[in-house]
Amino acid sequence: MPVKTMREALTEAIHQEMERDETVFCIGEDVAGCNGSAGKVGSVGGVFGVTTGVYDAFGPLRCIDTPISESAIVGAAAGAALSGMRPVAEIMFADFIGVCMDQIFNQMGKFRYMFGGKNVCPAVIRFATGAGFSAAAQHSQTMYQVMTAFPGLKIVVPSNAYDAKGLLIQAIRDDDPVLFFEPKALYQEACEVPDEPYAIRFGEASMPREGDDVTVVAFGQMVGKAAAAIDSLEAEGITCDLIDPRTTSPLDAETILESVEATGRLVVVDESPPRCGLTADIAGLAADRAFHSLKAPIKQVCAPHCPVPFSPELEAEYIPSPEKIVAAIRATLA
Amino acid sequence: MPVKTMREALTEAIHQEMERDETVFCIGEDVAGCNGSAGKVGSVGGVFGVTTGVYDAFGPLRCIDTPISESAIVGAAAGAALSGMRPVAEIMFADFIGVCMDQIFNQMGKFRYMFGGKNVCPAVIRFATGAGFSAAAQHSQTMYQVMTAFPGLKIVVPSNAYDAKGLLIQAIRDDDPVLFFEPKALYQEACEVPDEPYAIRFGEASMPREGDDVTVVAFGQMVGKAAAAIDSLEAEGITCDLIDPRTTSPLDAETILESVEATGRLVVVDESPPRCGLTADIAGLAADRAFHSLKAPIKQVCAPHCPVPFSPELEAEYIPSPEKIVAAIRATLA
Amino acid sequence: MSLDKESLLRAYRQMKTIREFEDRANAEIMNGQIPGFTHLYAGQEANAVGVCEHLSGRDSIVSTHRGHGHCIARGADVIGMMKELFGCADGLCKGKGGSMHVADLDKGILGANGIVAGGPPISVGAALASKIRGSGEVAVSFSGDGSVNQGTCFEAMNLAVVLKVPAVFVIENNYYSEHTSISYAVGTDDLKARTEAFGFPVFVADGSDFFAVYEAAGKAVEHARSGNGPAGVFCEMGRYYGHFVGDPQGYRAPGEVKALRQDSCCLKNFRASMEEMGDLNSAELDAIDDEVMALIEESVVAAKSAPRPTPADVATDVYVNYQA
Amino acid sequence: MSLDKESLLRAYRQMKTIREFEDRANAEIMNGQIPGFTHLYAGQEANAVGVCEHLSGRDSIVSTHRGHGHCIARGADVIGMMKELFGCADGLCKGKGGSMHVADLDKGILGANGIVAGGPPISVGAALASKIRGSGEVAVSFSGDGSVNQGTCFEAMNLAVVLKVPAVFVIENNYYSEHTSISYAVGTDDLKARTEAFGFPVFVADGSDFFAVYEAAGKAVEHARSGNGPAGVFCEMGRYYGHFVGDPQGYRAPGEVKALRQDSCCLKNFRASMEEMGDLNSAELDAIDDEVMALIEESVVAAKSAPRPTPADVATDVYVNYQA
Ligand SMILES: Cc1ncc(C[n+]2csc(CCOP(=O)(O)OP(=O)(O)O)c2C)c(N)n1
Ligand SMILES: Cc1ncc(C[n+]2csc(CCOP(=O)(O)OP(=O)(O)O)c2C)c(N)n1
Ligand SMILES: [Mg+2]
Ligand SMILES: [Mg+2]
Repeated sequence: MPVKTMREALTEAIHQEMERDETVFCIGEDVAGCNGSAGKVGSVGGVFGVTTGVYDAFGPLRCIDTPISESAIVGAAAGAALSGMRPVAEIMFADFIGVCMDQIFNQMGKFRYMFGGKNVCPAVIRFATGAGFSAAAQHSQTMYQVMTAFPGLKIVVPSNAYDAKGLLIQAIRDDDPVLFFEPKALYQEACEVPDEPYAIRFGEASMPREGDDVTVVAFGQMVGKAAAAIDSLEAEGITCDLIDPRTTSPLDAETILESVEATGRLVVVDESPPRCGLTADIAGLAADRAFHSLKAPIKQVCAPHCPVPFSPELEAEYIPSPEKIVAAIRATLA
Repeated sequence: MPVKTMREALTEAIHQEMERDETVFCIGEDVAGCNGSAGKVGSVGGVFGVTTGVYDAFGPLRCIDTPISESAIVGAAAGAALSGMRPVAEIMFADFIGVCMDQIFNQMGKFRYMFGGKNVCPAVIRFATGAGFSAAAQHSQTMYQVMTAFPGLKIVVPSNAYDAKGLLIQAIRDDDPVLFFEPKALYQEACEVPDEPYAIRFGEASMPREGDDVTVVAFGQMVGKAAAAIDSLEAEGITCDLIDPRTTSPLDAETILESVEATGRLVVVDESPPRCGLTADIAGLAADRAFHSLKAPIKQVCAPHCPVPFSPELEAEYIPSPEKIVAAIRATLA
Repeated sequence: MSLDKESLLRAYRQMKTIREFEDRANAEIMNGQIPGFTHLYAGQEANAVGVCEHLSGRDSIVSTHRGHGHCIARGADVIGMMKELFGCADGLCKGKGGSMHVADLDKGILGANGIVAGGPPISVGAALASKIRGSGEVAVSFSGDGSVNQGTCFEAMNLAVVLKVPAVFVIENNYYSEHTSISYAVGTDDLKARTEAFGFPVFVADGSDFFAVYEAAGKAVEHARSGNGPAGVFCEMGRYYGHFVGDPQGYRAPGEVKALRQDSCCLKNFRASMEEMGDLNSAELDAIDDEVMALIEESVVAAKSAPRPTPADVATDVYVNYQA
Repeated sequence: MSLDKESLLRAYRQMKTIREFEDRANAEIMNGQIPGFTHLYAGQEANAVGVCEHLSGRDSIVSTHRGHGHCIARGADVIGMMKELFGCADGLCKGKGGSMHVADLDKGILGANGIVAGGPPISVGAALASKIRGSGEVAVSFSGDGSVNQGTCFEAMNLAVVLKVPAVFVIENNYYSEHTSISYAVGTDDLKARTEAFGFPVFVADGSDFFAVYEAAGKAVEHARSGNGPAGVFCEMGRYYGHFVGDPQGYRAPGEVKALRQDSCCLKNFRASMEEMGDLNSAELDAIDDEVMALIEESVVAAKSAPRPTPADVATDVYVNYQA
């Protein structure tokens, strides 16, 4: 099977869906690029290159550059989606969600409910998410944990190229509004990705590691770090289930609970700060519905309660490391 | 001691702090009212009446009406706070946070950290929060649970008039940015409130009920409902600790953990939807740090995963009721 | 600009329907029958109708918190709307939305909106869909004199120009945003000029005169529909009621509302024009009045006996499909 | 407009310092010594310096992602800034902010900003503080040609007019926002007019000419400081480097940057003016050049040997006081 980076896999998903369905279009800052300039329009494909080639393949009506106006971008996507289209909007960094938040949670995410279930709003908003580039406090946040709080939105966080393609295809085909968070640390990570289109259903976790002793749940960039942590413990005979929920809303609670019932121990890992995030969310789930199976305190491994720092030394401390995950796993076995 | 409504208590706090410190000022939509019109400027005092009399007492430089421009309002508060002032900004409904979110979490909440700890930003942003008026999906949300996720902000949710006054005074005196969420269902609720100014420290929970069997943690509007639930169980000999954290960030984890260690049972109540909220946050805390004391699954009582509905019948189902809290308490004792 | 008889009758009927709907809604709120926050459009009927009479098929509107008039003008079912205000299970939005979220996508009504200036960006999206499909619809957003100060409104205007989409921005100046006058909240003295400076023409009309609005809106809709990019309509006309039902209206000058009701009533103005032009006689208009009154009465009777939502409905209609 | 010798020397020194800072930052980034995303201001120095030469005391600025020039012009410590870019523990922000968040409140620098148009609302707040205290400071915000399309920027402009605060909005047109031209992203052909339509005067200058910017900014600052409300400055001048270090710049015309460097260099222009006016001779300017080079070298040497932050620092400086 061909090996592709997550970036390539995402680009392929967009091309294939635009080919299949002429209501799909891309919109955002520089998703084409070079508009109004001496350069070749379409030669950018988004600052992370995810919409590469879309302008050339589908033209100016389906690959639309915008001013720096995120509320208008999301609003335009939402309004087009209410009008029969399937927009794929790009908000460069997840951190920029603050300037378009209303359009996301008060508008797009609530249309269906407020309007009595009579409409669909099949919009996808893509964001680059997460830390790892010394991009500091306003270009490194995850935000998916915050957005998971809002009913009406579906939240996707892929952890590898294969999932990224299948989940983005599902996001575009899905009739509900989807926020799609792309861990920017993973854009260059590659794995086997089929050429043909395929969709991965939302609310179905994957389990990249299986084991007996501890259940580890991790999101996005953290799945790889958790896998590394788990692998490093194998020599000691400690084995873990590693669960990657892939979508945080809907959440595959069953897979998590089944695993915890089997292992009796739970570690939840995310690179967001600790308060009201996904690690607490999953811990709370298990502390209710798998309580009687629990043999040890539920450990949360997350960032500290601070903004994302600039210095590499500080950022390395900020992002949960395999070592911290190992320590948490051990703590549940102590 | 005089009895005052929460609205009166808040108004008193603002007047007293403005009297004490000339750097304090109010800004927001209609915090004075009637600007440019035939009416008497200052005769409104905010649509909920919390800034009543401020314009008359302190004049146009310290009670400032604005256009409907929430980002500019919060930005102006943040910039003034960086410049030596202590603004008290009003964002009418917490739901409107979506149009000014960036200024809150990316700007105001991060200045100190991004700038290396060399500055203070003593801004207070007040919001009316919560459901109960058939105000539907865009005028009924809590939002404090979402904002608790952001480092750099302090989050206050009073549950009664006495606390409201002391917490708002502390918020104004505090050197960090504070988001102050006023449960609008409680504006007319009264209790004894001293005339003199007093400050309630952040991160110190109150315990309006003490008991042996179950720990109940509730926020804002839910504190009263939880108290009603607990009181209704007394006849059966079931007694509960009721903890009102009063500030969700900082959180008084110690009081909660001590209580759970004593009771072995925990119910957490909030009127926000279930995902990544405060009920999970507290449950996750206890499932780690009080695990060995726990005798029963931790129960979360919260709103369903849906926007706030309009119809009174639906809203009554949406908001956690004393009955649902009773059921959860019973469940932990089953 | 000449309108055939059918169009004249329809325009009058729409305005009258809005007026009666609002007067009756006001009464029912005062009776405690309608929950929540309700903002009435009475007085401004000619704006909505003068604009929406140019719309058909899949042309769309996005409305505001003061949305009843826009929705009726665009063709929302009046009985369904009244039921929605009452929170009935079979209201237009199943009682989940209420006054501030009335919507009917099939009729091109992309929703009232509880967030000031929430609508214009959405409307640009509807206009963009039309442009991409080449399907010729225009997308109209309504904004108040207060709403135009919200960043989202400015962004939408600029984006519409950049993308050259058929969006029409209707600005309704009713002089106040809640308790604040436009003369305070809009920094410039010339809101029309500030809007035009974004790069599209704005057509001005007396908002109490259906014919004036119809003409101005006609130019704007024509401009947008012909592929020239966005256009604006700017109407001035006070509202008859307070900002919301219950507003003490301390910002009003003594006699202000009385004068508005006397001298700036779109229904009276319409009747006066008809007397002058002779296209319709007053008996024809009276007949419409009677039909409208009957319809509104019917809507309230229906709302009062309609089924109520049950607790089991609370969390439905959030997603098309949420389970794996 | 006449400037005394000391002012001329200072202005030149500031511009030269920015240029050398940026050239050296570019080199160090290429060497892999500076982490993160860095946006260089080289070419636009006259804008920042022409504006900031009018500021003193507690006058404030709020900057952008392209903030080095503004911060140096307003008086930030150059060594502390270079250390901050390197992420040192004793950098201006203790290595917590980096290039996009350089700030020095004591100098009136309310921060660079990673969010496009995050700054203007904050600047209105600083201006408001000045107005409330009656203390006479002006507050300057810088925005790019792309930034002016963000809703927050429009809101700030209107609010500044409404509150009549001493805010100065400096718009720096360097022709591009990332890979998009102003001719695409700003819908109107006349950005000055769109800005003025908010209700304040905007003074235009060639952004490669210190004296032109100084004069325009002087009018704007004077307008604001005298209590007339906000004013604007509009400068045009391309940047020498890409949007960020690493940008392939496919949007540039062939020879564009070369021409900018040749024909639109504020340092060259300044020297040419001095030759004409005779106020400073080239030896005096050469001496400054040498001093600046030495300072920049010193800053890099210092940054390379400065202490690094330790893990224990990660969660400090979030709050003044978080514990009960
Ligand atoms: C973002 C936001 N801010 C504030 C409000 C509260 N609010 C509702 S309507 C209104 C006034 C709107 O004025 P205008 O746009 O002139 O419309 P009008 O009410 O006059 O029809 C305000 C401030 C809101 N709903 N949303
Ligand atoms: C809200 C937001 N949207 C997008 C970006 C990404 N971004 C950073 S700089 C920039 C271009 C800014 O252009 P302009 O205002 O002209 O400033 P210049 O870079 O030319 O100095 C963009 C799109 C951002 N930082 N913040
Ligand atoms: Mg109005
Ligand atoms: Mg630019």
